[in-house]
Amino acid sequence: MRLNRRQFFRSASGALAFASSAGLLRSAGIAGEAPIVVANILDQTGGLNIYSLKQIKAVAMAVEEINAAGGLLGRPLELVFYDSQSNNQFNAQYMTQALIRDKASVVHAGVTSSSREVMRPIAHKFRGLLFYNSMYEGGVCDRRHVCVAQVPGQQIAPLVPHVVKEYGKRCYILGADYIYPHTTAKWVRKFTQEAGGEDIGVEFFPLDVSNFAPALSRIQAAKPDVVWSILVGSAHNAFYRQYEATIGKANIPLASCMFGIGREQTYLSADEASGIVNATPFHDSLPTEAAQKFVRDFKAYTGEDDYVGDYAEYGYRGVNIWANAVRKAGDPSPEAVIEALPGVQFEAPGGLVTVDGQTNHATMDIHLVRTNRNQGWDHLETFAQRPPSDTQAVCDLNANPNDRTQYTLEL
Amino acid sequence: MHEIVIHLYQVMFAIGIFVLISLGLAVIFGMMRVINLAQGEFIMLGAYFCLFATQLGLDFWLAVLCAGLGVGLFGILVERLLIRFLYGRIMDTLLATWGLSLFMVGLVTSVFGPQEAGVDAKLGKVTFGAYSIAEYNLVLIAVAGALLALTFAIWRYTRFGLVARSVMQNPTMAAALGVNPRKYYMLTFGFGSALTGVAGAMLAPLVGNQPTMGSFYVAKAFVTVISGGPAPLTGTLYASTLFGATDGLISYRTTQVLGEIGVLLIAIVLLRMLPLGITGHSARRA
Amino acid sequence: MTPILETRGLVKRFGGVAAIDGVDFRLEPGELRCLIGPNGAGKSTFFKMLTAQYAPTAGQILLDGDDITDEEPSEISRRGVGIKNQVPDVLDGLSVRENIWIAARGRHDTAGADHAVSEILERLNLGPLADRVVGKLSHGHRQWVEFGMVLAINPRLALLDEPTAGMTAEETRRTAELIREMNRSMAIVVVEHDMQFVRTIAHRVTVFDQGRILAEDTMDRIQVHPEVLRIYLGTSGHA
Amino acid sequence: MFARLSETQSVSLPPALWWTAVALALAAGLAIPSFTGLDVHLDLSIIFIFGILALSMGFMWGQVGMLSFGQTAFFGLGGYTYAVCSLNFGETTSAMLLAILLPAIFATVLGYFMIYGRISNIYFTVITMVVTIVLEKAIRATSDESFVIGDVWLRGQNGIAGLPDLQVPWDPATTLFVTEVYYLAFVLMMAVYVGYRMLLRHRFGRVLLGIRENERRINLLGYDTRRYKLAIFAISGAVAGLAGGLYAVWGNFVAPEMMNLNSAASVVINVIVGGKATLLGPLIGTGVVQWLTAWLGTAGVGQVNLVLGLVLIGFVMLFPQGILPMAAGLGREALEAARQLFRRRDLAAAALRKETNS
Repeated sequence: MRLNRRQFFRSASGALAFASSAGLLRSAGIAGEAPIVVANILDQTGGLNIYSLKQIKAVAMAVEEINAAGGLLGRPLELVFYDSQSNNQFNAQYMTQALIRDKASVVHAGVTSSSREVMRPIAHKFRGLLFYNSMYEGGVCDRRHVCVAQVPGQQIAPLVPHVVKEYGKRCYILGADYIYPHTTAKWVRKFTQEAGGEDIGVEFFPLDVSNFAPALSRIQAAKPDVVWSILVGSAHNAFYRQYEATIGKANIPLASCMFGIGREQTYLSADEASGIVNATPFHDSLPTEAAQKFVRDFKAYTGEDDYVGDYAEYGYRGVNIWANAVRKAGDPSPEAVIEALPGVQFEAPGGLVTVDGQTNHATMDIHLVRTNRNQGWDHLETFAQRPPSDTQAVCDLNANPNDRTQYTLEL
Repeated sequence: MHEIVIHLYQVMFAIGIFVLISLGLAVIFGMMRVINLAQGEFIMLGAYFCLFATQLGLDFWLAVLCAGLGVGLFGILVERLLIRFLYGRIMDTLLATWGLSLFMVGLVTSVFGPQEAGVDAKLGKVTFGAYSIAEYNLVLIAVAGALLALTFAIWRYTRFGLVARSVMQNPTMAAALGVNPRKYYMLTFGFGSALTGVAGAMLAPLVGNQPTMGSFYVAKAFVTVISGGPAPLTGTLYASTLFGATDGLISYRTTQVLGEIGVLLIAIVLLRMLPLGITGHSARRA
Repeated sequence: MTPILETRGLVKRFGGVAAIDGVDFRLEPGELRCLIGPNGAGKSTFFKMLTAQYAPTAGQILLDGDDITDEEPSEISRRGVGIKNQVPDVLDGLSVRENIWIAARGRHDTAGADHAVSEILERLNLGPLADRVVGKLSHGHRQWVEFGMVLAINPRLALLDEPTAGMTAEETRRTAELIREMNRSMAIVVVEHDMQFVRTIAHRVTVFDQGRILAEDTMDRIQVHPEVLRIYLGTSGHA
Repeated sequence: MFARLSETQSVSLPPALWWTAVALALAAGLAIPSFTGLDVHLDLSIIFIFGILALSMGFMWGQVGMLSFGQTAFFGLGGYTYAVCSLNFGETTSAMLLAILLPAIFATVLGYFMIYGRISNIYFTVITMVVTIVLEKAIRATSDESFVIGDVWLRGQNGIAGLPDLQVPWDPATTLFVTEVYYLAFVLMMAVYVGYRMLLRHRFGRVLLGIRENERRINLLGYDTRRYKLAIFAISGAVAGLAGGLYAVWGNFVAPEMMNLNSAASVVINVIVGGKATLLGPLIGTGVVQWLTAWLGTAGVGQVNLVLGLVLIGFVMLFPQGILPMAAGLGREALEAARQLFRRRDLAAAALRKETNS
């Protein structure tokens, strides 16, 4: 079933095709051409959808912008969306459907490493191309996989020295109990030590835990200078509330490399959310024209007025980087695009993004930020053009084009 | 000294949470033998009632009352539309209420979205040496205790409690004495729901309010009430104390996962040794 | 001769009440014995203890001189004890044939069980009902099905708890016949209220009262036993 | 044997007809791939795999009266066994066999604890549920790199992906692709169905039916019912483990969600929707619910749970016996109505004749 934009936003769930309106395609002069199919598999429903909702719309916006500007290679794009319902079984089924039935040229999919690892072998089985528009623990070395968001080496390296300098040397790390926070915690520890500090406690919490009283008492017993939160998800959001009610950021400040990606600050009060430092490739208050235009366009496109956030921007840059690679290759087939990808650039809202051919990850700007009292961020500093150095240390697709491993990063 | 206070606080807080989430079920399952798998969603509904009431400008404590009242009425509705057709059919009740649970999660997500803001109870903190404790957590312990005492008193000393108890034990006899058992089934279910609603409202300032929050509590509540045995209120108190102490101590000394697993393992061993639950040996009902 | 069944000081208490209060009972091989006594005298409880449905509070149960006090119901059954409970205790959802087959299959191989089933169906006149679901049969017919199950395990000792309850006069007569016939190959204890029936089948009678054995003798003497008359007729028995 | 099996009282077929139906179903199932696409094979295989899981649960519930809420514990254990063993051994045949064996052993130990401990039915249900939750939590707590079995990191919440395809036992160089996995899942589902069905015809199965009807009586007939219950619990654990191993082969991944409360409950839903009285019920139920979920997902309904919840409530309130007996009942009624109609017409005709004659 084909839907227009309004229907799509209201009801998108399961497998739905979203087509730009005939009028738009006509005015762009591409109405009669055979469409190029772009598939998008994200969680519209289920527990993980707080990371997906904005990205689903951003991907649709990017597709529509490309169509309005005359399509790709003179052909319109057609977007097929699948709601994976926060269930990896559906990721497997829909990835296969997208590649077999829809013959998608590219699949933009997944916000979790587990869903990506389910889909990656399928991309190989059916010779497709997977764009993973989400931050993760790094280390995937696979030419059928492209990650356009940051990995720990890009984000943590500039963030930690700032935290050590501003708040102190002794840190206490709390993380969600899955691989990304475990890996990130190790990076925080390593860079903290390099900056002359030490970690005095590391703890991990299952995603459904929402009572942090025991942890808060342990933190008080340990008396750190700063607490790192690598907590994730809606249940863990309770941590920021309980932290402010017991310890308080005025006494021990909070740093985080995750806060904000689930738009956490919009569910918290100003006292609970403000004053947390983070580093991110994009945020709404980024003082550049490109960023502000994206925020304006997105709000106009969706009719929503709340915080947009980095996950929307990752989806937008993912589609555009792929489109630039198609233009460069002159051919939308996965094989041609994969060949063309190294060195492809896009002036993303968060800054220039370049595909690193050695790893199929991206070099990008990282911005140091702190939450303010208005559900947004104060911009502190920009670290320009940071390469995915951690993954580069383990992966070389130029030397081993048939590699498919996800390496565990050695620190 | 401060260490002892903190240990005590962790244990009491864990017990308080166990009592809160189990009390409504102690009435609904423990007394009425209705397996309500939507119990977690009743908690969720309580939290949402509380949230919307405070957003309307109501004082937090009034909002808690509202939540109790609202979920109580909702419970009566559910009893009239669903449960009353299923008395005595334990498995069918289990399945129908599980359907209700799915339905409520789906409905709340459709209407309000996947996550909601938290509630601010506007309380401060108290300090013991290096430790500070949220005042709200202490209030929660007190509320849990008060609710348990209140329920016990209603059950023991009021006419409603007396009649309801006799209806649950022998509806035919009660009917012969001129009591309408259906009315008491309905009211008792509503009463259990109201307790659950208050529990949800009390959790609202602590946890992130989301449609799926109930699933975190439902298994714990059942394990507590079942382990408590045939005297639901005293049983729930004993089981909450045992599990809360276990959870509080293990979670504080090691990790929360071990705390939770510890509770479930103790429950299994307990049921192996006392198949009828902690209060199974005494026939006296509370 | 070793008695086939013997109990020594058997006691069963429920809470503070003693349902069986020190019973010493002996049954010789091949004997047919009736148990009588007022309601609540402990007869059914006694049967349930003999088949390990209740664990004794104290005392011993011996089968052929072996102590079986702590054995499982299934072990006792495999030693050759069959019981027909007071309320028809059958497999309501299954057919008559299946009920008896499951019983027979415990003692025979499949062919033997099939054979035993057709024999028993014929013997009990259940042939026409063989494929009917037992739960939908009349009380009397379900009694016969349970009889069939006892026959099918071919016990050495059969315990029959009120076998004629709910039967017509004709069925009762046939039951008496069947019991006498069974007695040729097994020892039997029958609990019965119908004195006429007891008289037609029994040589010796044991009288239970308040969890104890009150008297044990031939039917003729029991009928004039003053204590037995007292419990059956109240104090007017002295008049 | 018997002309009539009580298992099939609601939809009874004589054995010859039943075997014909099985053969027809087998032929139809094997023919489907030749006129459908790979995505359809993938979607159908997962239904077959969940069908096997539902059978393992539905047999115990419907035929023996044991409601195990935690079959997903064995399902998950089977999946993880396949994952860990296949990655360690680099060979999948023994991994798949262990995926059946290990859950069977686990079920035996757990079952011994419960069944020989003489716990009541409701606690049997609760304990099986708790066991699956505990296993899920335990697996989810293995995100740290120190949780390794052999060379395989358990990866906690993330699950283990990139599992090897199933090898042909006599030719390890050849692995099964999507369509071959379809054939395997389908044939195994049919085999499990026929196997359970054959079981019911033999002494062991008869005694299980007897236990459902009246466990005490079966004991008094000399069968130690605990042994029978333990045996069927172990067998069903093995079958659930097989389903788990197949799931791991199907998607090349395993994850803790295989064992969570939702998965456990959806097995129960599948069985109740199809009906637990027959063995066909769990299979039909799985097909219907999976199809409904997929259809709702593409129908733009938004929250699939909302509709599933209503369906479940509707079934419990209106058709507690499940789809199959309901359909059979409706069929019988229609037949009866038709018969009545004919009889009335005959009567009318007879009356008419009588009238004309007189």
